[in-house]
Amino acid sequence: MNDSDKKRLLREMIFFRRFEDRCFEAYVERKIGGFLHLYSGQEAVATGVLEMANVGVGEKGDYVITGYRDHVHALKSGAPAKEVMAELYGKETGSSRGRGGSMHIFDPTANFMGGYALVGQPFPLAAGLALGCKHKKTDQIAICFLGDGANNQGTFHETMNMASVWNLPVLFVCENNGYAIGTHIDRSTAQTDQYKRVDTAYNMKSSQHDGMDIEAVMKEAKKAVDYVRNEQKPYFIEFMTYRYRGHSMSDAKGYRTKEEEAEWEKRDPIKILSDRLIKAGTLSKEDIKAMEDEIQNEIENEIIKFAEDSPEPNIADLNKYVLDDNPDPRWVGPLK
Amino acid sequence: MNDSDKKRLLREMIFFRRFEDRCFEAYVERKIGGFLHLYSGQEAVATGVLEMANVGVGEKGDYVITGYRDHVHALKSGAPAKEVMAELYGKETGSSRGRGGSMHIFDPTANFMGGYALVGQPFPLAAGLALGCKHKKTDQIAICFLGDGANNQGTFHETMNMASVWNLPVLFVCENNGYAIGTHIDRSTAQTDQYKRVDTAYNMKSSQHDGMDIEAVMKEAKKAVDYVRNEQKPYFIEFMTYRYRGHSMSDAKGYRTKEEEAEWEKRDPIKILSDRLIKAGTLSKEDIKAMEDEIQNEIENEIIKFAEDSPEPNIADLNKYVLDDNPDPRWVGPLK
Amino acid sequence: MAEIAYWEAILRAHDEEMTNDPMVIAMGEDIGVAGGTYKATSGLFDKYGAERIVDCPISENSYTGIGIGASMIGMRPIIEIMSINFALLALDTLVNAAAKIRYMSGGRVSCPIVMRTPGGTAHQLAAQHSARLARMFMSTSGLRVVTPRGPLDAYGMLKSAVRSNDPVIIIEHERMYNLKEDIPEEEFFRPLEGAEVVREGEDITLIGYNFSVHLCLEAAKKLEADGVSAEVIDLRSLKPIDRETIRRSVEKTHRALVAEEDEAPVGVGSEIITGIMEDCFFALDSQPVRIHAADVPVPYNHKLEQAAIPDVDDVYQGALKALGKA
Amino acid sequence: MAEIAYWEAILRAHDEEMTNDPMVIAMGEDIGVAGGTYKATSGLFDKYGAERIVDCPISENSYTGIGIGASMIGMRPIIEIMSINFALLALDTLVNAAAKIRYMSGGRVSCPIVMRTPGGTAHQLAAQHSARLARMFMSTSGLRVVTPRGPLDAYGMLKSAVRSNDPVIIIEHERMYNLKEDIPEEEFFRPLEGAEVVREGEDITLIGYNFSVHLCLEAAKKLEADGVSAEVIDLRSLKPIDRETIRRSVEKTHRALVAEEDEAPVGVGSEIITGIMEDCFFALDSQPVRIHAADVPVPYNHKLEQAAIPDVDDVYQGALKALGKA
Ligand SMILES: Cc1ncc(C[n+]2csc(CCOP(=O)(O)OP(=O)(O)O)c2C)c(N)n1
Ligand SMILES: Cc1ncc(C[n+]2csc(CCOP(=O)(O)OP(=O)(O)O)c2C)c(N)n1
Ligand SMILES: [Mg+2]
Ligand SMILES: [Mg+2]
Repeated sequence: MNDSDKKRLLREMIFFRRFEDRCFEAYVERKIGGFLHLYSGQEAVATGVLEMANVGVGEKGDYVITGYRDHVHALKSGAPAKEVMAELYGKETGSSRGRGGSMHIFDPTANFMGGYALVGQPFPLAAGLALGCKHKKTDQIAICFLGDGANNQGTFHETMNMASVWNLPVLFVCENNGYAIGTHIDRSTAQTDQYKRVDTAYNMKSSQHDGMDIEAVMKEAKKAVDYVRNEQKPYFIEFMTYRYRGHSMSDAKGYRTKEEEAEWEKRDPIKILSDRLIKAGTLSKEDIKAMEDEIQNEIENEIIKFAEDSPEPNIADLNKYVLDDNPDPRWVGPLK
Repeated sequence: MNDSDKKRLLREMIFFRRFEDRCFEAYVERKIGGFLHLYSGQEAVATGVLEMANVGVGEKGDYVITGYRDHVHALKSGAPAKEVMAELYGKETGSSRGRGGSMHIFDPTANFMGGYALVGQPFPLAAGLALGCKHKKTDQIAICFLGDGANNQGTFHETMNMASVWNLPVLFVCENNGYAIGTHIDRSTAQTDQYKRVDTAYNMKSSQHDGMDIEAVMKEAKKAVDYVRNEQKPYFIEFMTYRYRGHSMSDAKGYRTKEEEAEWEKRDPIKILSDRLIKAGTLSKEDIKAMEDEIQNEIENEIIKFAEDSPEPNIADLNKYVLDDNPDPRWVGPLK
Repeated sequence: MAEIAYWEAILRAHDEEMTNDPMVIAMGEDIGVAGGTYKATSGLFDKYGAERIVDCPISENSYTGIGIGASMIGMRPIIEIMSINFALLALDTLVNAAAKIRYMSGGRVSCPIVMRTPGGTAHQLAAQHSARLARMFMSTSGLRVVTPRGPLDAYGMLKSAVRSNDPVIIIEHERMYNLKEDIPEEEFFRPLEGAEVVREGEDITLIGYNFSVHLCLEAAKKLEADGVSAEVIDLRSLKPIDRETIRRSVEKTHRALVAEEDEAPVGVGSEIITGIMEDCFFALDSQPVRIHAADVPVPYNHKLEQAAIPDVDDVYQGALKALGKA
Repeated sequence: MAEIAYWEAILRAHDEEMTNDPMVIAMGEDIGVAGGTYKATSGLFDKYGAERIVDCPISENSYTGIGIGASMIGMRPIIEIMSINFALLALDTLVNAAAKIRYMSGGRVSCPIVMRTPGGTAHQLAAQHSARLARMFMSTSGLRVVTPRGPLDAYGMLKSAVRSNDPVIIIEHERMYNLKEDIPEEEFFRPLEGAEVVREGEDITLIGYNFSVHLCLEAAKKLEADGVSAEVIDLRSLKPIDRETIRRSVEKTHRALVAEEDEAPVGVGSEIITGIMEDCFFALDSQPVRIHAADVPVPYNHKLEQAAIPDVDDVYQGALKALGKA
C-alpha cells in the first residue's frame, strides 16, 4: 500500500465518522426517524475488508450484505453518500427511495444488497448470493458482515453448514464488539471466540484479528478474500472491535463502564492510522485538519443539502413496489 | 452388570424389536395409520442409555424426549406397552388418548415428555425440561434423543449454546444412523462426526461411540449421565447406529445398497448380546427361543388384544384438550 | 388508585407474580441487566437474580422452546419477544409445539407459557419492525391471544395469563407503553376472555382492540359532535372472540365498524365481520365497514407510513359510511 | 392431450423450465437422490445434476433464505418445503425478507422465488403434519399465493410462477398428488391471477380453492339432484383474490358459500365473506355460509380427524342452509 492509498483510507474513515456524527445530529433534529444504529469505532473493519474486495466497480464487483448498522458498508461498497443520506431523510432520491430508511439501505448498482433488521437474516441471503455467483461462474464473491450477537441465531448454524458443504464463495465477517444491545457476550455465548465456533464444527477456515488497526485488517482480509475467490470456499473472519455509541439512539449504555469505553478509544482506528501517518511524515496535523474541513464542507453543502432539497415520495405511490408493477400478463393474468 | 440384568436387557431389546415388527404388520393391515417410523437396528441406543438413567420410576425420574421415532424410547421410559399400542390404534386408552398417534406418544406419569414430528423441535424443549429440573433443585436431568439430520436445524445451535452458557443438566443423545430420510449425511453435513460439532463450538463435553453393542453404550452412557447430573452441565453423546427399515413405511430405500445394510446387520444389537450370552453359557439358544415365544404371546394376547378391544375416542370430545377444559373463571373469564 | 404507565403495569404484574410463585420466571433479550427495551422488567434482575430473570441470546425459536419445555413440568415462564416481527422466528415452537402439545398428548401435558410482545407500527421503524401479525396467532387452535388496551388490562391480564393453564400470547403495542391510567393499588385480576363495552351508544358499534380501541374512542367523540351516538367495544381477547357482546351491540345499533391496524386481507376485521354476518345478519341496516392498514409492507418515510396505517379520521369516515352519511 | 397426475404435472413443469432457463434451480429436502417425497422432482437429479437439483439439509429457514439471496441476483429457485407445517420455520425469511425486500429497496431488488409446499390434512398424520396455513401466507403483503386444483394449474401455474418476478407460494395438497387430468401436450401457461368459474349455475355460488374445489363440485352434483343449480368458483389465487369474479357470480345467484379446509377463525372463509359483504351486500338473499375445519389441532384418530375437517356433505348441508332449505 502506498502513501496515497493510506491517505485516501484515512480520509474515508474520517468521512464515515463525520457522516455518522451528522446523522446523529439530524436524528436529534428529527430529520431522521426510526431506529438509527451508528458505526463509530468500527470503521476499520468495513473499510479495511472492503478495500481488499472488489467493490466500487458496480455490478461486476463482489456482493456485500449486512445488518441494520449498514451506512458505512453501503458507502464503502460504492453507494453514493448523497443517496444514503437522502434515504435517512426518507426522500424519493434515497438509496431505497425513502421506503427503507437507515436499517434498509439498498444499492444494487453497487452490488450492495441491503441492510436487514432481523438479526441473523443476512447469513442465508449472503450464502444465496454466493450460490448465484458460483452458478454463474463469475469470479464474484459474497461478503456478509454481522455482529457477535447474530451468531447465536439458528440461521448462523444452518448457513455455515450449507456454505461449507456446498463450497460457496462467501466471506463471513464477524464484527465482534462484545455486545448485543445491552447484553455482554460472556452472558449470551458459550464460546466467545467466534472463529472457534466454525472451524471444527463446519470444517470451515476461520481466524480472529484486531479490528481497530486498518492495516492489520487489510492484511488479513486480503488472505481471506483471496481464499474465498480462489478456492471457491467459505471463510469466517472475526475482528475484535468496539462501538462507541449506544446500540441505537435510545441507549443509555448503563450496561458498560466508562473505563471500558476509554480503553477502546485509545485504539481508535482513525487515531491509529493518523498517528502513524503523522509519525511517518506522510501527513501533518494541518493536512488532517484541512481534510476534516473539506469533509465537513462536503457533508454539509453537498450531502445534507441534497437530502434536504430532495422531494419526499408521492403518497399516491404507496402501493408501488409491493409486487412487480408491470407484470407480464402471460404469467400473471388475469385469467381469460 | 450381573447375568440377570443382561438377560433382562436382551429380553427388552427382543421385545422392542417384536413390538415394532408387529406395528409394521398392523400398519399393513391398516389398523395403524399416519406415518410410522420404526427403530429396528437402533435398539441398543435407547435401551442402553436409558438403562443408565433414572427411568421407570415415575415422576421422580429423569425426563425423556425425542422425535417421531419414539416407541422404544417411550417403552423403555416406562410407558405401558399396551397404552403405546393402543395409541397407534388411535384408541381412547392410548398413551395420548388416540389424539397423538405414532409420532406423538406422551406419558407424563413416566416422565416421557413426547415424540415430536418437527425435526429439531425437541432440542429446546429438552433444555427447558432441564431448566425446570435445575430450577426446582431436584437431581433430575433431561435426556433428548435425536437423529443426525436433526442436528442441521437452527434449534440445535441455539439450544447447544444456551444449554452450555446456562449450565443445564441435559444429555443430548445423537443417534447417528447416517441418513435423514434418503439423504446421506455426507451430502448434507460439513462435519459428519456429530460430536465434533459441539465441543469447541459450545464448550460442551462430547464423545462418539459404537451404538450397536449395548454394553458399550451403557458404559459410555453411564459416564455421560453421571457427568450431567453431578456437574449440572450438558453433555452431547453420539452413537453410531443404523436403521434397518425404511425411514417410514413409504420408503423404498433406493438411496442405499443392500451391501451396506448387510454390513450393519452383522452387528445387530440383539445378535451381539445374545451371541455373547450364549458364548458365556448364560443362556442357551432354547432359552432365547422360549423368551421370544413368551414375548410373542404377550404382544399378541395382551398388547394387541388390549389395543383391539379398546374403545375409540368419542366424536363428541373433538374439542376437548384444546385448552384447559375447566379453567378458573378468575383468570379466564368471562368478564363481568 | 394510582396513575401508572402501561410499562409500569406490566412491571408490577411481573413483580407480584414472581413473588407469589417461585415457578414464575421471565425470559427474553435484554430484559435483565439492560432492564428491558420498554422497561417492563426494569429492576427485577437485581431483585430476583439471573436464574429468574433470564437474559437470552438472540435465539427466539429456541428460548421460546426452552420456556415451553420448562412449562411442561410446572414452570410458568413469561417470555418476552422484543418485537412481534421477531416472533416469526419462534412460530414453529409456538404454533407447532405450545399450541398443540395439550391436544396431541390427550390433555396429559400442558404448556402454560405467557408470551408478551409488542406489535404495531411506530415512528418510522419500517417494514421489518412494523408488523402487527395478530392474525397469525388468533388463527391458531390451542392458543389464547389477548390485547390489553391500557394499564388496567396490561396488569390484570398479565397476572391472569401467568395463572392460566393455557399458552397465552399478549400483544402489546409500541405506542402504548407510556399510556397512563388510574388502577387500583390492591391486587386484582382481569380475565382473559370477554369483550368490553367501553363506551355506550345507540347508533353504531365501533369495534377495536389494543391501539385501535383508542382510535375508536376518539372517533366516537367526533361522531358525538355530529350527533351520532357510537358504542365502542374493546375485543380484549382475539382468541377466543366474544361474539355475544358484539351481537348484542349490533342488534341494538344495527351498524358496525371494525378498526384494525393490521393490513387486510385476512385478519381481525374480516373475522369480526364474518361473525356479525353469521350471528346477526338480519339486524344490519348497512354493510359493516372494516378499517385497516394498506396492504403494503410498512414504508419508512413518515408520510407514506401515516398513509399506510389507519388513524382517527379513517375510523370516523368509515363510521359515516356505515351510517350512510358519506 | 394426455392424462397425467398432479405430481407428473409438477415434474413436467420443473423439467421444461429448467431446460428453458439455466437460472432455474430446485432446492429442497430429499428432492434429488431420493427423488422427492411426492416424486415431483424424480429423475431430475440425474438429468440436471447436484448443482441444479439441490438436496438440502434439514434447515428450512436458511435454505429458503439461500434461495431468496440467489433470486436477488437473477437466479430462479423453486424451493420445496416438504410439508407446509415446516414452512413455519421458514416464515421469517419468507415474510420478513422475500415479501418485503422489493418494497424496502424501493423496487430496486426483487426476489422471484417460487415456494412449493403441500398443505392439508391427509390420512391421520396428526397435529404436526396436518396444517393448512393458507391464511398466514395470503395475509402477507408482497407475496403471491396460488392453489392449483389439478394437473392443469399445477403445471401451468408453476411455469408462470417461475417466470413471474414476484415471490410466489404454491400450496399443493397431499391428497391431490395422484389426481389425474387431461392436459395439452404442447407447452402452455396458466396465469397466477384470476378465479375461475368451473361450473356454471344459477341458485348459489360455491367458492373453493385447492382441495375444497372438489368438495364444492361434488356438493354441486348432489344439489343438482335436488334441483338446485350451483355455480362453483375456484379461487386459484388467494393473494390477490379475484373479487370481481365472485361479485359477478353472487349478483347472479344471490347466495354464497365458501369452503375451506383450514380451521376458522381468520382465514379464506372470513376474507371471502367480508369481500362479498363489501362488494355486493345488497345482492344477498341470505347469510353467506362458511364451511371450515373445527378449531382444533388435527387429531390422529381417524374418526376424530374426519370429524375435524369438512367433507362433501358438510358443503352440501351448508348450501342447503344458505338456500333456506335446512
Ligand atoms: C431476530 C431479531 N431479534 C432481536 C432483534 C433486536 N436486536 C437488534 S440488534 C440486536 C443485537 C445484535 O447484536 P450484534 O449481532 O452483536 O450486532 P451489533 O449491534 O453489536 O452490531 C438485537 C438483539 C432483532 N432486530 N432481530
Ligand atoms: C422441520 C422438519 N423438516 C423436515 C421434516 C421431514 N423429515 C422427517 S424425518 C426427517 C429426517 C430426519 O433425520 P434424522 O434426524 O437423522 O433422524 P432419523 O430419521 O434418521 O432417525 C425429515 C427430513 C420434518 N418432519 N420436520
Ligand atoms: Mg455486537
Ligand atoms: Mg438419521
